[in-house]
Amino acid sequence: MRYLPLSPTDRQAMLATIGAADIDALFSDVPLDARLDGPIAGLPNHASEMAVERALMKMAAKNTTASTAPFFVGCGAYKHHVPATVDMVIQRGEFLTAYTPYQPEIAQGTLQVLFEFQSQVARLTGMEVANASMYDGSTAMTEAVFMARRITRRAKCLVSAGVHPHYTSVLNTLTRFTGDVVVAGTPSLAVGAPGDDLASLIAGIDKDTSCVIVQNPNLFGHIADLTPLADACHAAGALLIVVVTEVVSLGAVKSPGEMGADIVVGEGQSLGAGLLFGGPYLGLFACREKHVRQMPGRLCGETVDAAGKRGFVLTLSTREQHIRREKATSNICTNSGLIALAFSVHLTLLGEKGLRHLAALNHARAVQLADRLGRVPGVTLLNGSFFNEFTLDLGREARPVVRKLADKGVLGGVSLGRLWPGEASLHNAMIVAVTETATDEDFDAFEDALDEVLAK
Amino acid sequence: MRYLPLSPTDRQAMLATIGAADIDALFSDVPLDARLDGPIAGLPNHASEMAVERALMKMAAKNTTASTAPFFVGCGAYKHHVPATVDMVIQRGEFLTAYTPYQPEIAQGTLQVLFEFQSQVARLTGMEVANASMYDGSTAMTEAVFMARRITRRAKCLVSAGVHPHYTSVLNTLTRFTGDVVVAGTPSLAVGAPGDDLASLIAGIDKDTSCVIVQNPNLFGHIADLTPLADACHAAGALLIVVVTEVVSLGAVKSPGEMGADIVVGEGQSLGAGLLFGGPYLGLFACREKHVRQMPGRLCGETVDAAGKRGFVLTLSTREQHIRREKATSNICTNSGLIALAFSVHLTLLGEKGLRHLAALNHARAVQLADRLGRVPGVTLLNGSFFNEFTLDLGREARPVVRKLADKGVLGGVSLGRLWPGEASLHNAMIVAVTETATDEDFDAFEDALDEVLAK
Amino acid sequence: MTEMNNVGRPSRLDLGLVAGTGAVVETFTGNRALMLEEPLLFERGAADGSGVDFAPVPPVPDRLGGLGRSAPIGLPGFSEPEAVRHYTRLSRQNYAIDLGIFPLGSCTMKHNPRLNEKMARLPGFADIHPLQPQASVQGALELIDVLADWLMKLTGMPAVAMSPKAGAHGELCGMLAIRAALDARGDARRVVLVPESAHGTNPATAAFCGFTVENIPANARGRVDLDAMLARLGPDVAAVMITNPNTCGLFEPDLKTIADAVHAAGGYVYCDGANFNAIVGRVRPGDLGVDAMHINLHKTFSTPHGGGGPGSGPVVLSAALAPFAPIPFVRRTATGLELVEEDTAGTVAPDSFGRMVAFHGQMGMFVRALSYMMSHGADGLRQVSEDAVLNANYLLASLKDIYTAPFADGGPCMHEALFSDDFLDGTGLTTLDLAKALIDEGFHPMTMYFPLVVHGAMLVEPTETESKANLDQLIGAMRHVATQMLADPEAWRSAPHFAPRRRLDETLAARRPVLNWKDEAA
Amino acid sequence: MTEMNNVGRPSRLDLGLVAGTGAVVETFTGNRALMLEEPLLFERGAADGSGVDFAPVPPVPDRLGGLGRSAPIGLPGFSEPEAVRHYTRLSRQNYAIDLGIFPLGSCTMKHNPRLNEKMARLPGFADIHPLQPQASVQGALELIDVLADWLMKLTGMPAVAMSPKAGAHGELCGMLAIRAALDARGDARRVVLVPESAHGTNPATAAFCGFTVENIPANARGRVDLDAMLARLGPDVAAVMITNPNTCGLFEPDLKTIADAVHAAGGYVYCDGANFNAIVGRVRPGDLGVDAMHINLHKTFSTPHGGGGPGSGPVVLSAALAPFAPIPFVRRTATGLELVEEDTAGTVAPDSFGRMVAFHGQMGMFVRALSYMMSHGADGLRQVSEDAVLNANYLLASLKDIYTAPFADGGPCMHEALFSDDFLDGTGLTTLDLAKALIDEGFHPMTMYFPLVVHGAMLVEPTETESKANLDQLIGAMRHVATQMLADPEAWRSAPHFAPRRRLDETLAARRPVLNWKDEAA
Ligand SMILES: Cc1ncc(COP(=O)(O)O)c(C=O)c1O
Ligand SMILES: Cc1ncc(COP(=O)(O)O)c(C=O)c1O
Repeated sequence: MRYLPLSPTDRQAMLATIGAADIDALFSDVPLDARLDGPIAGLPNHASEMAVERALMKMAAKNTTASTAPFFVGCGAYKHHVPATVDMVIQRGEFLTAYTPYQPEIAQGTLQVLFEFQSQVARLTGMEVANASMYDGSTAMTEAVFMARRITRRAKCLVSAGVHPHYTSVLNTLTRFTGDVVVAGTPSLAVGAPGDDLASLIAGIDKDTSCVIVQNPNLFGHIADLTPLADACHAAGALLIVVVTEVVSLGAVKSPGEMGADIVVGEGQSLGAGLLFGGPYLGLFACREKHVRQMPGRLCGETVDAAGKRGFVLTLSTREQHIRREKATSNICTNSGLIALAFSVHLTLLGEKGLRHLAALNHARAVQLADRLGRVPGVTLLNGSFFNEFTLDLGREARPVVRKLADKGVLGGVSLGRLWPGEASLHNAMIVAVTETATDEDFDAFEDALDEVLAK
Repeated sequence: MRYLPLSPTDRQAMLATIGAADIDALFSDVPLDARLDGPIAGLPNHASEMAVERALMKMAAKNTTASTAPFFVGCGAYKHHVPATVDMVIQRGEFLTAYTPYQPEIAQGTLQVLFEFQSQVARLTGMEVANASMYDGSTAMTEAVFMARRITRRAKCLVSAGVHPHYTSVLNTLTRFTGDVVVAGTPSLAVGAPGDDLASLIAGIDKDTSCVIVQNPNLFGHIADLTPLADACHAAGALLIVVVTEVVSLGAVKSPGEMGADIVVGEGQSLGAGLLFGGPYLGLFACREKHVRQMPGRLCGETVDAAGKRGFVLTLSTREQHIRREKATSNICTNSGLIALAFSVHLTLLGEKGLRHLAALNHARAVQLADRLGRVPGVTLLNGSFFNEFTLDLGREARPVVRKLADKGVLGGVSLGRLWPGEASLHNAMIVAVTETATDEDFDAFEDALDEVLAK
Repeated sequence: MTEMNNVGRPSRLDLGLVAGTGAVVETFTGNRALMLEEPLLFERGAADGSGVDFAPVPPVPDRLGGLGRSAPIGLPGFSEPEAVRHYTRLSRQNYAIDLGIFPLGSCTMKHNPRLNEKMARLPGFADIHPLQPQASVQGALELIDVLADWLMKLTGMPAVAMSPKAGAHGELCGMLAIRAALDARGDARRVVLVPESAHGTNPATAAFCGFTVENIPANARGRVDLDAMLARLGPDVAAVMITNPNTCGLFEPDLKTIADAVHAAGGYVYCDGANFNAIVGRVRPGDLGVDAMHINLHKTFSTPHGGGGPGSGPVVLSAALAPFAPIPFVRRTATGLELVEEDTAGTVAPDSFGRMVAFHGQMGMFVRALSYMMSHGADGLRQVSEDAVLNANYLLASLKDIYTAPFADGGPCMHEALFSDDFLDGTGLTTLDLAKALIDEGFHPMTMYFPLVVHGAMLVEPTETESKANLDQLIGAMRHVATQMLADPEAWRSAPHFAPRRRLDETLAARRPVLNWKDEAA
Repeated sequence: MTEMNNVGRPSRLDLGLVAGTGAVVETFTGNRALMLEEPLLFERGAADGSGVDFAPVPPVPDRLGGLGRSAPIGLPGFSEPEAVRHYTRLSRQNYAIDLGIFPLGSCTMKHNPRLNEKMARLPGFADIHPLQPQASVQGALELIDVLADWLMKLTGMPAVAMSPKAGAHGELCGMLAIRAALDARGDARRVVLVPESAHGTNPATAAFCGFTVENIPANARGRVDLDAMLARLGPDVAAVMITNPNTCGLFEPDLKTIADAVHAAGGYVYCDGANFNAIVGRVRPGDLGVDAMHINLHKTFSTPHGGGGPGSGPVVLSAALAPFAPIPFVRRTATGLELVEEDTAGTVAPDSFGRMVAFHGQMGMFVRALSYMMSHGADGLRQVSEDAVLNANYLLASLKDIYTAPFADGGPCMHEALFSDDFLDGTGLTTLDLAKALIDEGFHPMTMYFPLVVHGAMLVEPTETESKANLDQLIGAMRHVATQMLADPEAWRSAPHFAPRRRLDETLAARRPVLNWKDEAA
């Protein structure tokens, strides 16, 4: 067994030192009837690296990968090209196989990276401070609601209908037993501004409102000016929480901070992580400095060592479960450290110049495709504004269309029928994402396939 | 341009420091008519990582890979499973991006690895010392002939007909202008001992003979006892050079050292390197201690530092070109360092136990397939003894058969017609290699395909 | 060369001696040969620097609705060579399993096989989108299904929820299931009993689900006080959360008794499975009356910790809790594998408490964990727990004559050995000083000051992937350091001396938080 | 714990100071925090240790002809975790480009892009056999063909031989072609002229091909002495071997004149292209009358040096030498790409001097080099040589007031700056002492004592992948060290102090060679 260094001789010698007759003697605390006398039934025994590799490659081969098909699926996870350097860095054993930096003198690598990551996220979102990551965007959003409750001592949370429905479901699940009141609407696909409900949100804010959550660009790709909403929130003593599911948009679109957000949460998957069938992803969490002591998650801070040299440590841990236990700001422990590293490396490689170019490229390509698909008979482009994702009304139920497109080898987008099975009013819509990875040939294939499918 | 750190501002500032008007001023020594005024014509300009990746993946996709087909090709390069750990180690920047260890105080990693590699190779071949690697097995063999000439002061070299013909060609090429006399025979495919010409080699040894070269197992897979040949060489004051092209065989077959070899050269590709369409591979070179000062290539040796700690350095460099120039034992400079590391890591993971198991597995599987194919109508197994490779007489020209097998998706072996186009007497033979990577399904596919092709 | 000022010049304390002369040298760069100082990327990077090339942007009018970002973002950029160096140099300031033993108790820092990394990067797993049509990801669903089967068989439990993202998230999943089960039967009980030795995530999670937490004391043998536990059970107790093996590294022999009593009293048993590595293949929690248990794939099943994450925390569930499991989940159907989401949940999983994460969990970790399980197999996993327990007991036996081992008389430990710093009484030295001294010796220290039930706790978990030679070296160093500390306390107050940084001022960091780089110049 | 004795305990010279107290501490393990000592694998590994699992061996009688290996081989084995640590720890004792500037003159240590590594590992390139039917490897032949096209266009030469395995092997290829060309015309001339500044491989290679080598002196400006060269030409001169830019980092302005004269005299011109990085994209050797030139893909085209190799040394050839190029080579045919081997060579390449390596050359390096070339493109490669030359001249300009720069008055250098140690006269310090001091500063030293034409040569080649900030730090350190050495020579005789090892005794190593581990116990 290749991962186990002890030899039979070692084991005998060690048992002798311990003074135990055999290994069973070390399990004497286990009730007899709970001890298994042999390997667990129904499972195979150990296998060679080659055998394992072959079995897993067989499974992997059954999936259609994003790089082998014209690919336009988005809705909270985006296919971007990740530079080879990113993977090389996160595979360095010193990053990959280190634990949470509890001994800072021999964890400055991880700690400085976290400090740099926090600083990058703060700038990207237009906030003053960011934490060292959460599980993903959806759990980060829920934590933001709890944080808002702690800050405002109010329990009502208004959720825009433009927020990713999976995020809203997670919020509903986790608030079921906490006394938070979640008010979420269903989207209307108004041509020009699909899912835009800022007006009704503003109208809905009252003295019990703890926070308002909006996604920008929203699920349908629509971009809104959040300033009026922010003003309305602040006037009523509520906080504005902005969700960003495509961080690349922050290279082209005004930051939530610039529009008055109090807390910004996001999904950082677009930079560094890859698609990974949904995880591990990267929860981004940023806010105003004044609220930092109510923040969930780990924070890395600057300090000095005994010799006066600058160094970094985990700090403000009195917010956290290992110190505060049931009074902690969150129960999170393990977070998304390595994905934060990947994010930071990718962003460092891009730099301001590269990020802006990447964002501009994504946007321009999306504009090109939106116009092409908008001209396909039976198709209506619903968006007035958008970044790299837009919504099409196909004039018929979209879910079967998406499946037929897949049969033609085109992964064309996400049908609202899958996300809102309940809402018949949304079933004709399909959300299409376009990134720098889509080629003109991909555009042609998509347009032709859609044309054929709709022609039938 | 992602690999170039200088910004336009940097360049201006640096030119100012230098006191040069512009970059052209720094190329003033280049005759005017040789200066190009712009990028070279006929070549594309710089491209994104994604674009390069796509172009190269397109080329790669046109090749049939060994892992995606029943695969039995050998003759000097073998498909073995390389543990994932090997690639992880050789991708460590500290190994991958270091130069030859000219500053030993900050190159102990590379140097200790080389010392360990030399020690492993010496044990594997049954020799006293090994060098830090050569380009590949064929160039190592030629260097051995030159070394033998320096030691014996004789110029005649007898080459067994069982030596890989490409190795013999390389020797012929490189000795064309050196005064060495190479006597090489053509193989006879005697049933029971294909390519075995030990008797005639022994008969051919005379007082002008510098060395005799045999390959074991030979090209046809046949294994011979070299002891009588060694005795004959030594009686005549000649050296025995043994070539090993499949190092895994050394886990099952008596080492050349045990059979009296004076110099052992080999191709180390089987451990760590992978197939790589022929390179980079790994030249192994080992000999008796008394001949070390005539050895080509780098040597790493043990020493101590100013504080008395053990350390390692490159040593005996007075043999080498950078010191001895035209009198050097070889002109080699860059060798196969990183492949030597891969070899050493793979062998360390195997250990004595693993290598012996791997070798036994290769042999047993080869025996199984040899018996199966030997039963195919029209096919004769020529080998009496073999390790993981054997020769079949197909009763008809083998080269078209190999191509037809490939059309059926089976990479079945190497036809002697490709290796000895001149020798009609060999054209019906095909050499088949079997390693631990071949499955029973692969065996079935091969047997069926061969049966079909020969039935036509 | 601003970076040098920023990283600070080496202080005299850090200096070496010039051979013979005894004179002190200081380097100009602040580097010490291979120990390289590295500035913050904000101090080095340039706004116009970039390590990525792109195709030109097609010239089309934008559709950003007038909301384009104009102000500078403030992100520094590096060319690729500079970026590679920045991160490579930083990485070298870390300790890691790849460098040596990392005996953090409760964290199970075992070897991370590189095969797992290779498998997780197969495009068929890494390059697929969570919202692709299900027909196009059958192999991914198969992997989740096979892994789920392994987890159920290894724990002897009938169901498993795969989507939790880490252990604490798994706890949340289990406690939500319990809360949902209570609501389903209209039961208002809200008290959760937690042993005082429990990990902080236990009480924090219970509170998150609207439960009120009460502590149960430990007995003299480091186990849950059975009498106190049984005495407290009653109609208001919703559940107990027990860690087994517990955070003292001891097996809870009464767990089955407690479970039966809890069930009899109408409550549920949550088991914290962070220490499953001690019993995997030898004991099935399902045989001990557990209703829910999370499994840290990043502990027992070798997925890398990555300097803090990501992890993965699937939760096995009893028949009583299974109906309340979260969506999405994979189920086998006649036509293949189906991912049960909002559309089918209503009919297939009417009692599910809903979705707890945007997509389907930590696929990347699933691949690694399955690769590890298949490599070990049922026989190998049994050997894993045996060797993990053997290594811990070997450490305990080799150190307990010097190090205070509060529960050693009570018999063997499981996968980790617990010591207190009582033996340092009178020296003025603490667990912290000892830990820092071990850093100089080339080891990562053990877990310090956890669990809270013993004074100056040192929780040492070697795991099964340490060789006897490594343990002997650690034992030798721990005995040496302890002996020297008792002999000459003064010399041991200021370690580490050889690490990239001397002892860091954590109080200062918390008193004056600097959490984000601010350009002093600006 | 034998390993500690074997690696030696740290000596007092290596010790740090305990904060405040000034007392000396010595670690028990010999480790110093992250600087870890690592024993030889023969001291740690076990004969029954293994990090690989296999399927069982089918029970069949062996056919080894009674030649089975029975005696122990003596190979130690490691479990995977131990192996990973052994090599990770060793790697950390190395300096590398990934850590910092590596300004070895003549070696062109530039950034090694990781994209190249990724591409070289595509199964379509890495997992194909050199003897597969050609129809099954058309993509591989295409890659070789495209790379060859780039090399011919970049050098302005009509042909290229791809199979040489490194620069020296390329020299062999070029000189064999010259020898074959001479033989083909029955010409017995055998003298090869080599400048005294040439790299050792040049004379060694010429000798290998049966030529006799004569040196040509350098002139006061560090170039080949034109008069001496022209004077020596004659009917016995087979070829001249000239390095351009030469090993002093200077362009040979008279190369064309020399080439014309050599051709007129019936000889050939071999150009050592190791320094092609200085002119790539700006000057084509084909325009300078060169007949053969090797290109080190592991220098100019960024394939990693791997601690000594592998490299790759394709050789471009003039029309006069092309017919003699080695087999195998790729050619385009109506039906696709063909690899010309023994079977077709007779008709297609009757004058080929034959095969110089078993297979087709360094495919793995070809993929990396092409990936690099396509990334830079024609415009980027031109920028490469400009920045390489700019960086070298910036160093020269910033150091020449302290460091003796013998040829600096003669004008700018190319890609590397050459200094002598004359400025250290009287201090008793040498180039070696200065190099070792730079190690403590966190840099890899420059090339020392080469070329031989200046005293205590220091050849500094920064390459284009160094930023201005890196150069400024190196310049600062070099000025600091030189100034201090002149001020207080005594303090500088024993560097390095902070490296994993102090200065190593190379004389001892050569006097009593220990080249192979021998078990002292045994
Ligand atoms: C006993 C125990 N419970 C729960 C947890 C939390 O698990 P995670 O960090 O994966 O959220 C940990 C991890 O440190 C633990 O040790
Ligand atoms: C000038 C010069 N010529 C030739 C060589 C030999 O090249 P290689 O080491 O690739 O054989 C080198 C490499 O060091 C060199 O610098």
